[in-house]
Amino acid sequence: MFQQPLLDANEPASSTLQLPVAMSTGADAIDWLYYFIYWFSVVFTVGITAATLYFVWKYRRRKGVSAAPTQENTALELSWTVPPVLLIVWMFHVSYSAYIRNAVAADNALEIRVRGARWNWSYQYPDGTPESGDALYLPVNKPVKMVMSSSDVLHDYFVPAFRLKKDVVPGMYSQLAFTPNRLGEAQVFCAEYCGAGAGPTAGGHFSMLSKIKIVTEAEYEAHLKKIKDIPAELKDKENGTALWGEQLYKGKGCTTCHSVDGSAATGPTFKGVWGRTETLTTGEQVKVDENYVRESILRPQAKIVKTFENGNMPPFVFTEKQVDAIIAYLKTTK
Amino acid sequence: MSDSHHAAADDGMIHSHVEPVSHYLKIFSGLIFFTLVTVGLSYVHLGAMNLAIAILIASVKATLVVVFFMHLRHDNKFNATIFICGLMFIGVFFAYTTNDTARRENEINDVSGNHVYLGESEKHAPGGFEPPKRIVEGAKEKPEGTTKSEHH
Amino acid sequence: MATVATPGLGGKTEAHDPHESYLAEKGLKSWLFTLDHKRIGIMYLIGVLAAFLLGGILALLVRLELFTAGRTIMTAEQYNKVFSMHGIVMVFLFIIPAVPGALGNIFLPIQLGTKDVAFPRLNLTSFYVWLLGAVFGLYTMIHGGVDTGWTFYTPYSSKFTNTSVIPMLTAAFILGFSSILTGVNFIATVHTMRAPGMSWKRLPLFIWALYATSIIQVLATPVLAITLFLLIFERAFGLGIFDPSMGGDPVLFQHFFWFYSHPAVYIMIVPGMGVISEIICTFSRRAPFGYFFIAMSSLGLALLGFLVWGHHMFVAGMSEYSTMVFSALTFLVGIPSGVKVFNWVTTLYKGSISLKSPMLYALGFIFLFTIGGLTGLFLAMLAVDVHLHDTYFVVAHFHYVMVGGTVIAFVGGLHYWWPKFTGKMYNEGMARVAFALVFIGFNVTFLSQFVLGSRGMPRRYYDYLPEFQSLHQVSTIGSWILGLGFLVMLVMFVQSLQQGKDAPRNPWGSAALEWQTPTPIPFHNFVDQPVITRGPYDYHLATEAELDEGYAPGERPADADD
Amino acid sequence: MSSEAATADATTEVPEGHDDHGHDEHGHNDHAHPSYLAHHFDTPQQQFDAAKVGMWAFLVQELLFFSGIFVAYGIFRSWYPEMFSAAAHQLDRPIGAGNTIVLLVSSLTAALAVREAQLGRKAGTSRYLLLTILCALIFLGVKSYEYNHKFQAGLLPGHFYHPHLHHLVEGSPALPENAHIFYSIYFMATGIHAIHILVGIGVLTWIWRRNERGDFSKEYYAGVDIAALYWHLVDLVWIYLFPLLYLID
Repeated sequence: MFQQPLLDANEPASSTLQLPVAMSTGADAIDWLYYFIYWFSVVFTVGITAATLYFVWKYRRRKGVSAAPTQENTALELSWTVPPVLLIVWMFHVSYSAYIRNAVAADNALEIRVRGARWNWSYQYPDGTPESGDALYLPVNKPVKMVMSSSDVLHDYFVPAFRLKKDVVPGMYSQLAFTPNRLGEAQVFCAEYCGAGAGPTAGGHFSMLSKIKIVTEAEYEAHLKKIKDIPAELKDKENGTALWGEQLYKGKGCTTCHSVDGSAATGPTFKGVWGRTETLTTGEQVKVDENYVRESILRPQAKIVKTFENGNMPPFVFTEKQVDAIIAYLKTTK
Repeated sequence: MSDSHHAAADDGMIHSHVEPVSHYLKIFSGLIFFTLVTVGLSYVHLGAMNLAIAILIASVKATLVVVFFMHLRHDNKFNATIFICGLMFIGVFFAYTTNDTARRENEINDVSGNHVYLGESEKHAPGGFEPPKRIVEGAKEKPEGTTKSEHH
Repeated sequence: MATVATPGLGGKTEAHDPHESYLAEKGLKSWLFTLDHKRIGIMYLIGVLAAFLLGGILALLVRLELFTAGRTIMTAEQYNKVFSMHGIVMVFLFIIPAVPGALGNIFLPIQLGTKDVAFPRLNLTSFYVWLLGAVFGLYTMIHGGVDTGWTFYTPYSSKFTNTSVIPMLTAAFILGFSSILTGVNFIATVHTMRAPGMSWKRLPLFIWALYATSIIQVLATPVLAITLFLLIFERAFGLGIFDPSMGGDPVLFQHFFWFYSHPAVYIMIVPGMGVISEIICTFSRRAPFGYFFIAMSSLGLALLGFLVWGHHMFVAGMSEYSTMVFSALTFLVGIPSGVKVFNWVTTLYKGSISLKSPMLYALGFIFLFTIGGLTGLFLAMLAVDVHLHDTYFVVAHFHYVMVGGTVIAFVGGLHYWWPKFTGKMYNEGMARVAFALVFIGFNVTFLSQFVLGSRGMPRRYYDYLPEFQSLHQVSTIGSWILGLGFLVMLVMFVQSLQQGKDAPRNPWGSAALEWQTPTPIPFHNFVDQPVITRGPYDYHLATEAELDEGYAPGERPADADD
Repeated sequence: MSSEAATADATTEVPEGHDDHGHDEHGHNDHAHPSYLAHHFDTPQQQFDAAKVGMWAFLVQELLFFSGIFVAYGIFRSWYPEMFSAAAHQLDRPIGAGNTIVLLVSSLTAALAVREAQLGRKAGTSRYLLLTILCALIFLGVKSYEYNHKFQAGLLPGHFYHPHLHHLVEGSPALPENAHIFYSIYFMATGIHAIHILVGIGVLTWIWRRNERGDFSKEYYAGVDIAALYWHLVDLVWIYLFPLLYLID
């Protein structure tokens, strides 16, 4: 549709002093606009400053020389009022066109679900496979549409390499569309302030980072296949499932709120959690078993342990096998 | 503006328009009449017109109060200007905000054919917010105090 | 001239020698219960300078923390509170009341040729309301502070943070009323209190700017009040209006908030522009080029300021149609701003320019405001804004406008009018050193932040990726130079009060009305009711004597038409 | 400035400038200041005009203060029209209409109080001021009766929303999801309005006392006038609140 010709994805990308590496098809138009307005500003600032300095020197106060009375000059006033109006009409046109091109996703776009929660991102591939928050894999030169939501406060998905950002708002979906056109890693930030946790190791707005790894189509397929199942290196180990669970525990951001050494945090500690009897906010007693853990991962607000009312754990998306792995892991955190 | 009051003579007095009592009574009966009309019409089912008529009648009443009770008719023109400016900016506030809220969700979907599927725990609002469990039609009354505890 | 009896002041009838300075009466009570606009202005000045000091220290702490990645001096939680408090103190306690509350209060009636503002009691009330708000704010700071940023975005502020949001909202709510009362007072004063002969066409540009500001204060601030009111109840009772889990809309809060807070940007900058117009005319001894255009551009900015708030929400999930409308309108703001800059520069042409310290600040303002304004164009361009939004580019942009613009103008105005309202001269050499430090320090601090932002550094980050470290360090070093500049300035002003030479009536040789009255200013501003026969910038109509010493003491100007 | 300078340039706008201002006294100190004239004004007319301009500016900020509620109302009503319709059925129209009439009467008496003051009739002014205050008290009494009913029925804002079915109006439609938003808006709107009425009662009482003390006269009645302006604004807001909250079908 609006796509620009594809570049050679392997061509090394370079950043300039002012802008980071551009890794999507839409970025070039934005860079052009950026540099256009940049040079416009430079010329303008230099002009104004030069005129000011020249006048200050030329008309410095001298004995016996007084200022010339001011004359009104409507033609001059109009000359610096009307042309700028025409200029801004044009600038509005080009910038809005570029914006709307970027806002519209191609029909065949890969639809990636993004969920923001304090303070990590999680992803879901089109077939429903969840991805850990650290990195999202995307095939190069394929249009992508991200459908994003938040489970607590406002966040903002910001990818400088694509020149894109969009707030992730609780209670509604927002969308980003782009086509990555270079192989490599793109840094992801959260750009909407979302607070910070207590304590030196707790995360915060500043640590809500992620990466987009742009890979070839084949690598993408291979990656998808890999993450659905237990990692190959753990497959043959005796306690492989539990180890995978531990990887998930560390990789999905559970560490932010749940300790395994018994120390206090935003959520209940996992030390000795298996089989423990917890008192809920409703006063009910519940034993930590397979069902309770499964529900607590997928629907965290359903049964909240007393004194952890303010935890606000977001729902996580896991495959069945992953939930099983976490359960296996929790059985080992004695 | 101050332009209008140079007519005031140096007599140390302020000039004012004193209206007869009957004038105020006339305006008042108009206000009562419109109040009764708007209440009466609210029982008639007119669909979307109900809101329009109610606002129209309220505006007529408001105009009567402003122009006659608040003496804007004989007042400094500038005071009327301030007032109308205020109304205009309320209009801007209302129009621009609803301009967004009324269009927000549709557009992106129309433009891009955005198709959204809900996550495991996203039956109502995306992102996993549990909708408040409110008393809905025919539901039993809840025991005291449960409503609050649903919010953390 | 006979002694003037002044009934009604504080309920007592007091006799004042018309030549007596407004500073003559001593004693704390004579200050705390004063109804004199000049004294109220001085109290405002002391208040806003204290707030500026506090906000400045918080700013230096923020920069110091960012000197290294990871923890430098504080934790992430403390950092969030410090930058939030920096924003809140600077915006609500300092910048909004700075020029209108302090300089405006002192000089608006004098420039109009009247004895006082229309409602002196309201004026004093507005100061005490400000003070009450400040006390609430300080209480909140001591009580743990808030970590929401000065924008209080929901649902973070309404549900998630456990800091003292409600007291801080109350403080901002109270401070809003102070701002409204000042606005109401100024509108009534400009409309009804102008001296004989002070036509709209002779109104000083500073008055035009304050008038435009007052309109914004009256029309926009109440919306902030209701927004904060709703947010207080949202947090306390969970109203559900801004809470997505209860059917509300967090983006609606942003509409409410920015309907005030964007016009508030013009509450901050427009009075500063008025100060600059005054300084440039005085120090180039020339009427402003395009008086009418400068005056109308102030009103134009006030009006446009209400129509563009959505540009703070371009990436907030607003509808695409709204972003289009707001982007188009945002570009228009560039026109009146540009008109002002062009007219100031053209005023210099064929002037008689003297580079005293106030003029240095005015020229510095033109340069910094030009950069601030042009970087605004980047942000008005939707496609580019999407990349730059919520990054250090935005931080640098609004500091160029707010600090490079308003603070520089405020400080310039302080230098300009200092001899008049204190009656003391200051050390010009020290003033120039301070200017150089402030100017250099400011540019070092914030030019580097433009680059940080365009390279993708998001704002409000406690920690950052290693690639941003060098620029952050440059910025922090700049902040020290900037702080040093303000310190030198503080020493200079204190020195001036203690040992400054007595100021002459018209040290800058200005034709404007406030320089025609004795120094320090008499109790009723003028020894006699002035009658205005020429504009404040009509240097070709002013006599030598007026430019040298103002009106001769005790002498009443001859009235051609009385 | 000297007269030579003033006449040097023919474009100086002395006559226009002179026309354009409110001072006709030029601060001649031989002119006696009436006791009600503050020292910084030159004429009573100037003082009166300043008070009026100031009050109108203040009224406009009041309007914008209320506008936030109206904007929130507009948006949520357009999002949840059925909910608004159902929730509004719990409000009592005849009582609301009665209260509207009480407020309109108070507006009339406030306007008549100003008229009496214009004519310099102290007793009449006091009488109408007291009538206005009486109407305000009746309005608040009715309002608290209504609030009491809402409290009993659990129709409260936000988290406190918790309806008791047996307290609801009979035959009314069931309350849908999110009905708490309607009651949030209802309580915020009427609550802020009630606060304004309380302030109005205070202001009117103060003005009544000043009137009794003999502060006002035919020449100086700005206090009565601006207090009445404030009171009319309270009425004005209610004129919109009443149909928007009560008369939804």
